[in-house]
Amino acid sequence: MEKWQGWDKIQYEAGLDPHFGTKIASIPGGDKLLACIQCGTCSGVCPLSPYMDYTPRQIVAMIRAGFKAEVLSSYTTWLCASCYSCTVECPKEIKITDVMYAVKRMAIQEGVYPKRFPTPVLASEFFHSVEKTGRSTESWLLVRMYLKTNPFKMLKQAMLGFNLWRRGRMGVGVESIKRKDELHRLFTAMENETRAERRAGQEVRP
Amino acid sequence: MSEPTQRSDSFEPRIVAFFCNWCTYTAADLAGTARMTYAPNARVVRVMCSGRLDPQFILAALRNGADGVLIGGCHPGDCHYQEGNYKALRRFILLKRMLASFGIEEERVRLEWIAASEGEKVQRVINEMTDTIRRLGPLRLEPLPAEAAEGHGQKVAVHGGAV
Amino acid sequence: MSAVNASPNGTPKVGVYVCHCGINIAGVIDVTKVVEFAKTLPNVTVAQEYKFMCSDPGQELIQKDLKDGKIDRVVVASCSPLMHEPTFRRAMAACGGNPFLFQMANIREHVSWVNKEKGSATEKAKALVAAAVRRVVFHKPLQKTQVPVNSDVLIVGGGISGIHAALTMADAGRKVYLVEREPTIGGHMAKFDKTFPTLDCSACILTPKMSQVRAHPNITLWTYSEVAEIEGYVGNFKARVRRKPKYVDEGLCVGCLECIEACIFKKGKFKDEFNVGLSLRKPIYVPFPQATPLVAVIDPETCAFFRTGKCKQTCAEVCERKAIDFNQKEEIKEINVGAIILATGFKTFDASRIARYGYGKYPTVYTSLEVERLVNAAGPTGGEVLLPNGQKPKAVGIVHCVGSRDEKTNRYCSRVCCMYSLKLAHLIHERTGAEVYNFYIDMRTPGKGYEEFYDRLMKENVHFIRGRVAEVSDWAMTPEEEGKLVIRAEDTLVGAVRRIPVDMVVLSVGLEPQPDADEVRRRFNISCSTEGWFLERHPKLAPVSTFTDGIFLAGACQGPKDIPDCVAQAGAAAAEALAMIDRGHVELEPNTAFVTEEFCSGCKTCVPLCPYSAISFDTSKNKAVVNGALCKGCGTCVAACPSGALQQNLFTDEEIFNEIEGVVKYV
Amino acid sequence: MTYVYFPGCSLTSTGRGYHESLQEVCRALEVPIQELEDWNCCGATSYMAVDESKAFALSARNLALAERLGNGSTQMMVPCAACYLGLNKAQHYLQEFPAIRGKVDKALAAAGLAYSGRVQIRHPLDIFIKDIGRDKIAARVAKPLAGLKVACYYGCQLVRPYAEFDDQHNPTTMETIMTVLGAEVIDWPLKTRCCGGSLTGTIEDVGLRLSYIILTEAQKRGADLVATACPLCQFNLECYQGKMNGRFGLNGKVPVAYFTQLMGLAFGLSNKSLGLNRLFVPLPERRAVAAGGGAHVRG
Repeated sequence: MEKWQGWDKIQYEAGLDPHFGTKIASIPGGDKLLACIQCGTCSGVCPLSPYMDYTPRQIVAMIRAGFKAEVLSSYTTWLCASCYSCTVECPKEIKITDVMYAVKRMAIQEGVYPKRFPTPVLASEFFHSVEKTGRSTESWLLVRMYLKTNPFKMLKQAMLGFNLWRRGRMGVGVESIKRKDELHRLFTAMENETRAERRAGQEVRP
Repeated sequence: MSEPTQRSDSFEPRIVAFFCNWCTYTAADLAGTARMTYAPNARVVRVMCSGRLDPQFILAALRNGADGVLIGGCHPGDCHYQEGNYKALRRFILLKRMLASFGIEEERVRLEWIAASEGEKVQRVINEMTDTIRRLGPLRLEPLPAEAAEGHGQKVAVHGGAV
Repeated sequence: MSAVNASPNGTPKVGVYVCHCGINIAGVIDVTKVVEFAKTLPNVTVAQEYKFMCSDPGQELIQKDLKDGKIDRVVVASCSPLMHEPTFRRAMAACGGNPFLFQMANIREHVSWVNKEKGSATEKAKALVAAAVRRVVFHKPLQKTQVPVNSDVLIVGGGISGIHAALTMADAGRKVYLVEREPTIGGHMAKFDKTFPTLDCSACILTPKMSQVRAHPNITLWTYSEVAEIEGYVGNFKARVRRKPKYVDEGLCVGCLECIEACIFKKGKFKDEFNVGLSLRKPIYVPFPQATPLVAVIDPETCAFFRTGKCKQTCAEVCERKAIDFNQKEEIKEINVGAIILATGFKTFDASRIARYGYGKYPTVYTSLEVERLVNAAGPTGGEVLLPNGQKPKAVGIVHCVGSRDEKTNRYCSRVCCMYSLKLAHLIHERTGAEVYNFYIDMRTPGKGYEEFYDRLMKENVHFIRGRVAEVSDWAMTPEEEGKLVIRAEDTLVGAVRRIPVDMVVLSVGLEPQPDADEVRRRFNISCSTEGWFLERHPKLAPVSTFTDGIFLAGACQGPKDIPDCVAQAGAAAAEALAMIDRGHVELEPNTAFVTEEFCSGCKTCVPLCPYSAISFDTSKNKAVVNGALCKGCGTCVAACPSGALQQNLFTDEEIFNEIEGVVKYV
Repeated sequence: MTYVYFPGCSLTSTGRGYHESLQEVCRALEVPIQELEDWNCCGATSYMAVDESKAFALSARNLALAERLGNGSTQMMVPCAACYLGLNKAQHYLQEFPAIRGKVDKALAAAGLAYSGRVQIRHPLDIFIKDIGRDKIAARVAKPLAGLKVACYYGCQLVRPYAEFDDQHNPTTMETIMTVLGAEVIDWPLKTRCCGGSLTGTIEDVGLRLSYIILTEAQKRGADLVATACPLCQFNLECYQGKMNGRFGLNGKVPVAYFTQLMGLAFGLSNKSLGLNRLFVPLPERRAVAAGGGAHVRG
């Protein structure tokens, strides 16, 4: 047996990011995050909280306290299915779903999401496919996700794919809009806006 | 001696705020007690009731260098003196018409109902008004009719009869 | 500038005193600069600063300068005049000065507390000081008028607060009118079984006080009545009280209850308000056995005679004293009082507004007020905690903060729910042996013996789960949950979501202002806070006074309160009212309007404007005349006078014009 | 008035039955619809996780294209719950946050587009009840769904957080329609609980568990089938039932149909035109009810 590693659960201030909370709170309407009373309504209504490593309430507390590394690498945000129950029920009107999105975006930007975990991969793949074609093609999206995460699983899903195809519910072609140039100009302008914000020294929101 | 605010390059509007004793003045006190920071541009003149506001006061404020005037009274139905605020409203409407004929932007004179509990509203309204007037720039007045008249005691005909 | 000779002693001599208020003012405003500035203003003979102007040494500064003849009028730049104007006026009067040759510049609430930037704050303070100096020069020496005070008092609301205030005033020998909307006094407290944290019986401590009210020679008790109208002012209010017909003569009824027995409805058929709908009553009823007064009431909405005209009137037949009177009409009583105490109480939060908790959907979800009746020995189940199926629950969940601490319902903490939830937990556990789970956000037990009570409950093995309940529902995930209600909440101390199956859910509903609080406050000309509670004059220093002199607050109409706090506040309100009444007179602010006859053109514009009919017209002289005793000092007539003949003391045109000039062109 | 129809990506593939039946039902109810020309992805759930500004830009392009069609008040019919939420969210954020609005306006301008905020985003449930009305639906019923017990399932994003046409906690629009169709509805507490969304494809164990909970509860309460108003809900609840059987012991099969398919059925439209042939679990046989009789309307 290997040497006992122990759990050093003590959290040193030096290991925290004191700006993490305010950064996440800078999303539109995000300042309410700072008024969380840790009542746990979000976790209680969340249908996914039983499967999370930290409950949504704990994530909020960790965000405020600056536990950036732990939050960004947590599975919690990637288990959020965006059902908005927490947002609707929060007694302090914190837009928790949006907070989860902000964490996801930051995790992707900084490349620190849990590796080989399918949800962030799906999100990125979805993003790129829409960026290229303007629409998402469900079949190819799933194929690419499985290739990047767990190729064996794709084989297990083959039967489902076949059944869908047989009923005309899954095509092999790629969906696309016509005026891709229009979309391209839209995206480029958006990127320029974000770059301009950054140049102007403004804090860019996650 | 004091340095007045630089009015040419960085324009800081001066706003005279007439607040009634019972609702809006109390609300402004509440804003203070709750440490709600807001623009320093408004200076409050307390009256017992917004019904005391002679349109001359507003004109006098503008004539003497105010860039805007804020009037604060109790909400309709809440007047400490039954309906002084309604009287204020009627005079205010007539006055606005008159100011418009002088070419004074209507945003410079504002009437707000602010209850004693609405400290936040005092903060919001003063901030909004300061921003608005900062955008409009300083008030440049053509001589008002009252200027021709002698002294303060004289009244201009904006009373609109028994209002 | 004109009229400097308005000063009684020749050239006015103004003393300016700028207060530091510790660091409250001096931390933001450069006080020394303001003083230096004040020295440059015309007519200012003295300008100085001091740490706390409202302190005795501060006041003595003013008094000394007055006595030395250095000054004859005073400007204090400090806090709000609503706070300390009376203090400084008293100081001036105490050394022979006229207290109305005084003006305050509010540089704390209106400047230092709302500004962070020193430069602009100092400038603003200067402007306000300049305005006050300009203005005070025109102040005239005035006298307060004294008005005699009616020594009777009206108390609105017969809950524990109203009862306590009424008894206190009556014991002091004042005549009290106690007006209660319901057929009985007692309020919410009469519905409770036990009181926290001592667990003494609510009825045992309340009903003696109710009887005392009934028997007290100085108390006129009007139940089933409402105040319809209020006129007048401090010391001299006139109230109109509407007395709804009970259709039973209070003077004749002895409370034998034979009539109820004799009613053609053999059993109760209509929701019993006192038992919050958990039992049924007849059209003729008494709310509960110790109702005060113990007089039957006929509810015309449900009485067969009133609805159909066809009834054998068995109730009237059986009454030997012929107390039943179907022809009774609404009555209006007019009374004159010197002071009014409002003790109109609260209402509980409507739990059906939070759909996730299933109130109104699942019959075993109760509000805390309903459970108060269930655990009450005089309640619908005789004090047994029974479910609609007649069985005792084996597991009970108590949900805290229902309608409290929630932006969507009420932001505030209702203050009493933690403690009454603990009490109900104890009573339910004691009566049923059930497992009781408390779901709380934060346990708030500040009060004498309260934390000890919490401690006791924990030792009684009541469960405490820190987490706001997410939902109450009837879908089962495990065999144990089948047929039960499941409470889902995160146990935040553990960090896991729990599902707890229970037989009964108690929703600890928060306290809200009465639904007609807004209407009532208008009737009495007082203010409400944003949440709708009656607004006290000062949250710390005048907690039972209102901005309307002579009207005081007691109990939960001012904000959520438990019984001890209600009683304490009721006592305080009674004491304040007594102090006012026993002085024998009130002094009225001399800010009334007056007519300078030589300027009055007799246009009569002012006459119809006065809401108090204080202006009359002297046809012989063709001049308007103001009755100073009726004038309340709003100044509406002054603003409308086209000739400037009408003026308002302390707010004359020239005072206001000079104040305006001061604030805008102080340099 | 013509509704601008925004199908969204799912209705072109897994949700094809929804696409087909919705068009058929609109035709039957004489609701004119016109598909938004060259629409793009709404931005949806996953996009928001990568780049929020671009997600809003995507939605804004659709809204701008739609606004160009109507003169001042475009009504946009959005059947997919995720699209409904995505577009609504963009709409709300553009209104509430000037910074976002400014950015999006500039990006739209670069693409030769503009959006002034005048498109109304509406779900077919909303349109059918509020604009068309139950009487008109009832009048069209030819073969009432008598004897059929339906569990109406709304899923999450349709009612939360933006839908104003129905109650967030206990929506009843679909129940009203089903009742008008002659079906019986069950009362159950899970009608707005999440089906697992895209987790069925990523973290299958968890996603399936959520769908399983919903199906089991519907079964327990005696539902013959589940009616949905979202393509992803339908897919999750229906297409993974085999796996749910194996993994959690789901009892048998539960038909899951779009509410529009059920409307079409009651209107007497053909199975094929409603895309019923695309279902994995066939609908239960209908008990014989005299056809052609007037609608059986209750409550």
